[in-house]
Amino acid sequence: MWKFFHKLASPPHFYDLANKIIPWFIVPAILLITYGTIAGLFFAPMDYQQKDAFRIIYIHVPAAYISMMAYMTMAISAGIGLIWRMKLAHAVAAACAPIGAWFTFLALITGSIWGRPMWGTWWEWGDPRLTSELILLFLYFGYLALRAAIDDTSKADRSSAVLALVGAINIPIIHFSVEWWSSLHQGPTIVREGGPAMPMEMLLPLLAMILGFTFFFGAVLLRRLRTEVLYRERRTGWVKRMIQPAGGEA
Amino acid sequence: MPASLRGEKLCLFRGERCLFQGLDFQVNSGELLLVEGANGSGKTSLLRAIAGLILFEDGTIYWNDTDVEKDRQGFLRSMAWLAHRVGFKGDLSLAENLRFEMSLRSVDGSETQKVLQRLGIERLTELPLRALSAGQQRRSALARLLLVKARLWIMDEPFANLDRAGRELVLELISEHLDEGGLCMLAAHQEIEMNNVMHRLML
Amino acid sequence: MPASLRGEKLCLFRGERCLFQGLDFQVNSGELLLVEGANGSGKTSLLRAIAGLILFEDGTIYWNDTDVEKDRQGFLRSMAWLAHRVGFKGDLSLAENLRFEMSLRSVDGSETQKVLQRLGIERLTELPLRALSAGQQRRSALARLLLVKARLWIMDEPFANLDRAGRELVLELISEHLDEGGLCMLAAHQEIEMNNVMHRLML
Amino acid sequence: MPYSDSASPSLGKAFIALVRRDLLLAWKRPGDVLNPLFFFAMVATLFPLAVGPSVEQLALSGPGVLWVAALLAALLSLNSLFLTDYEDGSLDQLLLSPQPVVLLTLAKTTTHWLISGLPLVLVSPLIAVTFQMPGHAVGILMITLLLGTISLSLLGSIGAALTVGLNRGNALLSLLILPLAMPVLIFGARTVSLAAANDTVAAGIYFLGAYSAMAMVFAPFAAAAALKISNE
Amino acid sequence: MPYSDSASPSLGKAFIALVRRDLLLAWKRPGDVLNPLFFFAMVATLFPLAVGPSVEQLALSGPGVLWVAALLAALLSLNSLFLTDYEDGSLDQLLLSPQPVVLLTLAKTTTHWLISGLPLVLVSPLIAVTFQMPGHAVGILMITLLLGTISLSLLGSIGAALTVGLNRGNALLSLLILPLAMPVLIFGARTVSLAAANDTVAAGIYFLGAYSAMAMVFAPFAAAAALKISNE
Amino acid sequence: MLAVGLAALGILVATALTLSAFQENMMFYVEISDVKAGKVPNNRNFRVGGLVKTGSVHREEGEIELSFVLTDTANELTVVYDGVLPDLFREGQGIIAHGRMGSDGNFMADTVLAKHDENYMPPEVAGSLAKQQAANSAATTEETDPATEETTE
Ligand code: HEM
Ligand SMILES: Nc1ncnc2c1ncn2[C@@H]1O[C@H](COP(=O)(O)OP(=O)(O)OP(=O)(O)O)[C@@H](O)[C@H]1O
Ligand SMILES: Nc1ncnc2c1ncn2[C@@H]1O[C@H](COP(=O)(O)OP(=O)(O)OP(=O)(O)O)[C@@H](O)[C@H]1O
Ligand SMILES: [Mg+2]
Ligand SMILES: [Mg+2]
Repeated sequence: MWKFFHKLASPPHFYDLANKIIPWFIVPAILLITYGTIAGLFFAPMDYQQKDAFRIIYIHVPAAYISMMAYMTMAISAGIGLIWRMKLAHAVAAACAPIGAWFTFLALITGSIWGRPMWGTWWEWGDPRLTSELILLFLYFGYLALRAAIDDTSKADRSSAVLALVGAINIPIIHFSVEWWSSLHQGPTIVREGGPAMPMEMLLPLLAMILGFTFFFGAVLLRRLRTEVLYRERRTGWVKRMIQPAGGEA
Repeated sequence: MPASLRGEKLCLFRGERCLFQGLDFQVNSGELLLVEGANGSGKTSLLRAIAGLILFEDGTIYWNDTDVEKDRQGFLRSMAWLAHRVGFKGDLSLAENLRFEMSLRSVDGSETQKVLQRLGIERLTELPLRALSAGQQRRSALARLLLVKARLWIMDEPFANLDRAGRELVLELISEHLDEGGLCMLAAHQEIEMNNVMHRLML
Repeated sequence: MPASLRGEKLCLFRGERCLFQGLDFQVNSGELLLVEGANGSGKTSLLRAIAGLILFEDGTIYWNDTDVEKDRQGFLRSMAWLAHRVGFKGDLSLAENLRFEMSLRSVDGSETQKVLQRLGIERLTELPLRALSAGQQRRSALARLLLVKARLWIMDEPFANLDRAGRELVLELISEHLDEGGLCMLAAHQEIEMNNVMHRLML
Repeated sequence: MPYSDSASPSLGKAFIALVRRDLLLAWKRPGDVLNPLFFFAMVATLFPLAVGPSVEQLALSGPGVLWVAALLAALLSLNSLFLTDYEDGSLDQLLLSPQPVVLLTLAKTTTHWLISGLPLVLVSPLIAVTFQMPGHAVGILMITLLLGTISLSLLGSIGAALTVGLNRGNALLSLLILPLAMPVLIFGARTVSLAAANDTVAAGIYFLGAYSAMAMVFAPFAAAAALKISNE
Repeated sequence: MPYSDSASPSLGKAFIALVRRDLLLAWKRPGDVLNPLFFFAMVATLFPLAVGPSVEQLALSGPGVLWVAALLAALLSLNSLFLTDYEDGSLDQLLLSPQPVVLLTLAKTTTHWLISGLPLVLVSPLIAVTFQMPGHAVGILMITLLLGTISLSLLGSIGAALTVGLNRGNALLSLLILPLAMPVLIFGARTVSLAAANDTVAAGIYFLGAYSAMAMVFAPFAAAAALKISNE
Repeated sequence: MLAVGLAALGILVATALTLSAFQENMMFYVEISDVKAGKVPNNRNFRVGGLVKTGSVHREEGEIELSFVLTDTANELTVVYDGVLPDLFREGQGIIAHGRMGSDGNFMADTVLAKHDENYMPPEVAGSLAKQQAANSAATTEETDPATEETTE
């Protein structure tokens, strides 16, 4: 078991492995997202109140969910990297941040676009869900800025790991804020006591989109990770050998 | 009770460059290890890594045959550090700086006066440290080294900025420290002449 | 055209203390003035005051027999300064730092490569300066001194942190500079042996 | 040969020594204490100037403005928390002293609060008056600032430890800390507004208390870890 | 013996060299450019958070808040104007170069504005939108910020020169600069408010223009004098 | 050991304080029952939330000002508003209103935001459900959750 992890964490091995598994993420992602989009946009019935405006749910909810999952992935791998000094884990954390930031941005934008017709406002300063999601975006920014500010990769890894862990406290707050404080943003629809408050024709495409986004996230993460690993190992033998064609040494 | 500092299979990177690999060394009570090497060979980096301020890529440091990672606190209790930068607050006087160092380490300061006299800075205790000249500041750093009463001295270029009398004084102090069973690890560009056991580590 | 630097009736205070009073000195083309003195005797202060970074309490500095206060710009054009701190940006590479210095002074950089090779730092031009070791940084400072092509060199402890080869190189460079009619004012704790004319100023 | 390694150094003594040293330093440079105060006062006067002199609006936005000013003043003074120690090499010496690093960060944070947070709390009533804040709200303002500045100093110590040696001034530090400081700001300002409107304030104060208790537990450790990394 | 003292060094070349070097430094540390921007954005979000969620109130205080945020962002980035040069000894070298010191301060101020002022101007429309500022007022906001940040950089250079080496972080610097910066703030914010209310704005813009012209004439000299004294 | 103890104590205090915070009234958000009981901030804006009572929306001829009754099923509050309503504003719908108490005991709103609950369903289902609900509203006072009922069908 331990040996397996050790091998997994060895950069050249991981680099190859990632290449092999990426298709296993891309294909389901494409399938699920295609199904989710078509079924969500055309076949799901419209909502009794919101009419067709509700269909933005098929982007908003998956994006919001990934924005949080990406942060958790980042914080957990940062923690692993810090404690067990595992470079690959740090690379994972580093690769997560920009993706997470983009999904957070997407969740904020779609939520805001949705809020205009629904609530009657783009943005509500007093709402804890909205505010804590905005804080999430700022946490990503802080993480990225800190990394950019430190030249030495190993130092950047460990410093930013501390920050990622500290910021993790925000995640449960985002999730539970709607239950703790009654405010504008709605409560949970999918995972709630008494089952999802949504008929199957609406729910299935949504679940497909969530899963599809997750696979998509995995694929992008692996891609970024490959570049990240390559960059970090740029001075090592295996990368040089790989970049130079065999016997190409002058 | 004799003590020893040993490094095994040390490997250190700075940036992309490997400074050394598979480096071994050992110092015992009463011995001096002189770290030598041209500019940029990695002396400062080695000393900082031994003290734990930067991380070795690989290898282990043993203090009295225990891995220092296991008991860093204990190792730090036995170590005193003298580096390029003096590490005193420029706004405080020498007396205030030393008083702080001693309470930080729970060392009693009964010998302060004697030590300062020996170093020739007993008249400067009330000036803010920032006002002291380069050499006077290095002498102040030596005062801390003496007062802390650690068994292991790690010194990076202790002779820099000192006048001739100062350099001789440092040699004398090291020699006395070794005679009492202390250990010393020293990086310098000067030639050193002493009657104690001296090993050389060429980087 | 021979040049000269002369100080007359110099008096300098630091804090409350008078470092020296009624001090006179003179250096001419081809001569070295070695400023000596124990730690804290005022060498650094003297050099900074001559360069104009701090003010003399009294006295006048003449460059080619004109009071430097009258034409500081002209004096600065003829002077190069090397001090404890390197004065380069740690984030920029050596090459970038030197390029800046040369355009600041409108000096052409055709000799850069030669100078860097002589100083043994030609391979470090692309690293950020912060990553260089203490000795490598001092060599970089020497590179500026050489490239600026000033007639008067003011150097505060140029040997500090340099290895043996580095120290000898500095002596060689100074000697060549003097042979070409340059002037040098140098504060150091080392003994210096050179074939050129050397005066001593004991503080 | 009485080497000091036999004696186990006292934690309390070391803590007090560090607090004393930093207070002494502050005493020698009274600017460190006075500047945040002046800054606080200035920001609090800038707003009325920039927003315009309507009394009603002043009273309405007073708590928010005061709190933002306090937050900024606290942030501004954070930059130098570990910076001077880093630059003059005394951070090396502190990290190499036989004391747990978390003790050192805690001591430095305590001093920071004593020097910058506490005076802010004490001077806030004076500034509140210029915003026409009612008397009992001023009391609440002080309580919230007391709890809030504790959190801010603690959170700030993490940011300061992360950015020491990066030479970025305050901007990066603020960027890292503001997201975490936002809840403090929101609850602080809201609570004071509520108090000004004779409303219940207990929830806000409990929350601020909880936040600073949490920060007290975790921040020194995070700051210690960050400090060791940054000093490399 | 081609000593360089025979050739008279070119002023323009030196100016450009210094600007280029500082831009290069900023390029190597993009944070120096980005951080004030983020800070600007953050302060602009803090106010709505702290003051409360009323839309009307936001629109009213928008210009003022934006201007205060811009002022603070500009102030924060000022601290490092001469500080890094002072600390690594390159200020000694600059002062000892055969160039008039005022040329150097002017070059450094120019770079400071290019790095911190200009991006602020360019990004301000984005933030204005969150405050629901009408379109034509956004244009005026940009013009006033353009003129205002020039004054702020110039005034700030004096403060930065005076405080370099005092190790006080930003607090003292802000304290010195704020009184001089207040007119800029007041006129800037008022002009934008007037624009938002469809009122005439010419007077404010003339004033800001005059102020920056004045600053351009005097500030570099004052900064140069201050710099020489601070570096002693 | 000491450190662990102190940390545990800190966490305990934090938890206790958080719990107490949740016992207290939500900030800036006032229950209708509290409004009725007179526990409202007198000269400050605050928010109330509730359902728009069916049949209560009322607009005078030729005026933009309208009024409606906000209910939490037990208490009621009259809200007066003269701004733009969100698309989703309709009777039976949850809303949040910003504003302050008027001297006449009515709530003078300056913003009305629609609050959507967590239920999503097709219009047909909602229609039939509404009919069904109207039919047995006399029998049961408890609100049925239309969505769960729909999915269990
Ligand atoms: C800028 C505005 C908005 C932001 C920042 C935002 C943010 C979020 C976040 C972070 C989540 C994930 C929560 C979790 O997984 O624990 C979420 C979920 C959700 N949001 Fe939004 N949201 C916004 C606007 C809206 C609007 C206008 C609606 C429509 C009424 C909406 C409907 C939903 C739904 C249905 C979910 C899924 C709830 C579930 O977990 O079942 N959001 N939102
Ligand atoms: N600001 C000041 N206030 C008071 N005294 C000062 C100040 N600056 C320097 N001094 C004193 O002036 C004296 C000369 O200092 P200086 O740095 O010139 O000595 P130095 O000859 O260069 O010594 P070293 O060989 O150690 O470098 C010292 O004794 C120092 O204590
Ligand atoms: N952060 C870094 N990135 C890249 N290279 C570095 C870094 N830090 C140090 N180095 C390199 O590591 C080498 C060793 O530096 P170190 O300071 O240990 O040398 P040293 O032996 O103490 O030299 P000196 O005698 O000049 O003090 C140098 O060549 C330096 O360029
Ligand atoms: Mg070294
Ligand atoms: Mg000196």
